[in-house]
Amino acid sequence: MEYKVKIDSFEGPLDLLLHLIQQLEIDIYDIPVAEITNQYLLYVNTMQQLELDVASEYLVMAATLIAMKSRSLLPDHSSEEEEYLDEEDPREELARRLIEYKKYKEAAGRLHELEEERTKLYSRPPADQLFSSNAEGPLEVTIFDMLGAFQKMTRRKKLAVPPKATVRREELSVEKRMHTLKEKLLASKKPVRFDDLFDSNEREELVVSFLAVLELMKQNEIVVSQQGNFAALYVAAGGNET
Amino acid sequence: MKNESIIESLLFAAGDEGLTAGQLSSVLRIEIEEVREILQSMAEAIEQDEKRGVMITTFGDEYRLMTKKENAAFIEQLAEKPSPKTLSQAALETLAIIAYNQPVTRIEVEDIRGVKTERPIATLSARGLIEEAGRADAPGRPILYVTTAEFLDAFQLQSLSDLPPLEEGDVSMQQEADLFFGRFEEALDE
Amino acid sequence: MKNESIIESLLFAAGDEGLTAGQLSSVLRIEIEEVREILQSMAEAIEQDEKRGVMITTFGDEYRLMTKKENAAFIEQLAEKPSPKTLSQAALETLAIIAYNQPVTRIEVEDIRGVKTERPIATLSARGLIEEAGRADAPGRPILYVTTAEFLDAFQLQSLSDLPPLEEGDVSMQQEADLFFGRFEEALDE
Repeated sequence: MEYKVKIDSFEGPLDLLLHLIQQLEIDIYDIPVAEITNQYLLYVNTMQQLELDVASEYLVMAATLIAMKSRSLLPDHSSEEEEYLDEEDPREELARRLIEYKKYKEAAGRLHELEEERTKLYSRPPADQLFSSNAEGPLEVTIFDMLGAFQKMTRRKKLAVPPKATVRREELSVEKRMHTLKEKLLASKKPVRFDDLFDSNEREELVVSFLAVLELMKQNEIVVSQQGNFAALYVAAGGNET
Repeated sequence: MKNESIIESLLFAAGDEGLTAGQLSSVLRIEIEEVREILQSMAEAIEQDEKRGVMITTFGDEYRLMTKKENAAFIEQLAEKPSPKTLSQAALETLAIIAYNQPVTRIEVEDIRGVKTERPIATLSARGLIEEAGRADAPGRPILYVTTAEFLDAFQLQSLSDLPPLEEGDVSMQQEADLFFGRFEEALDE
Repeated sequence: MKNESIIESLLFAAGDEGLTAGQLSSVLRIEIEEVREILQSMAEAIEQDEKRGVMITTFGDEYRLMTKKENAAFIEQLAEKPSPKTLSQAALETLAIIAYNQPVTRIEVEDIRGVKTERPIATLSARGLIEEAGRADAPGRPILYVTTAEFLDAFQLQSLSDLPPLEEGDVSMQQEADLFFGRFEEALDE
């Protein structure tokens, strides 16, 4: 049973024939039918001895080869029977199929090289912020789009995430930030855009600033206003003026 | 020279999660102090180069590439552009993960994608392609998502069993689990 | 200057979704031709700068930032999962026949290969590399297959016209023969 995968080195009868032709150093346009047939049958017999399922295509080709071989063994009477002249030599038909197949077999090899090279290029996932949220109207997507996207994702490398930080230095205190925010707001006299309070986009900074704003709101030290849903938030000093 | 190029490659591929100087040092096989110096000088050079659109940020010991703040408005604009007829790569990925693994939580989707997935999930919900289906029996009782009848309709499937089988090597969670156990066993063998 | 910075930001944010020149042009509000020129000169400058670890690639109509090939081994060291499996010989042959003859039916593919090709076609569909494109005007109305945009991406092609030319075997015959004979003998030995 184990053989099955491994002996399956040939992609079919044409592939096997190409192999034999190369191995025997035969001219593809002048195939010695008897010899190639014997070799071919030897291989097919070996597969059968190994109790492999020999695909029906191999057997069909075997039958074709045997027919060609027996015909080639018939006495040569072509000089008398002119009508055979127009008929194609079955070897030509076979050679044509082999050459056609060989073209794509080689193209497959070049594609494989491109594929391998491509695996050396890495990208990153699209940023969540880029994702359009205003989507309406009829969809024109196919299952192939989805599979393609999925495939793209599988090619992306996920790099090992560093172990999450253990102890972090207490450099930023909410209290200190509350103090600076209040000063900033008092100094500006008019309301400040919420976003402008955050002058760093580092996560730790943002968290501390945000907590400071919440704490100031809770203590009524500042007032936050918004004109409408999704409009910008404005923050002003004040609230408990007392 | 070479090290700077490798560091940029690594930070880029690491995405939003970033890498520590320690990780970079182990890959580059140079001292961690040297890594920090290189990162420092790279960060300065990139910051000053007005042709560059990214910058290196530090959060704790994690280094990350991010887009420069002054270009934020352009990124927003791009996000605003309506593309009503198709779904973005992010949405399609998310949808595929949900379709093949449902019911599934957002965290599980994010584990597979490697990025936050709130927005794609919101849009897929708004589009009626996915819906909530109860909560997982896990800490925090996270919401479970499944695909809808509209999903089948949009992709012209009669039922979920019509989804084309995924190839091996594709990321379904089962396969990832198998992979994990495979590696685990390998490790034990050594 | 400014445009280059914005373009880098946008490409960075888009990640492997990539952006078309058209998308960039509408955000930057400059002509698409100008966008292409800027991209071209950026790509060249980045390619040549050995401090840089990324490059601008074009597959299909999408511009994308990707890590430079020569740094692949370093990224591999930190990668959590192994590279996805590459395609089998059967799938590659099938794909080649479809790529060079599209649109094409399964029977036509089988005629060239000389074997049944259902499974490779299913694999290629599952990978999103080929898709159905209507039916042939022939008895039984067989399905026609074409390659997808994902195919271009997976094989680093800008368009189908970039497919390597089909040619009749100038590959070293002896080498090939040895390879196959080796494979055959190995198989017999086991």
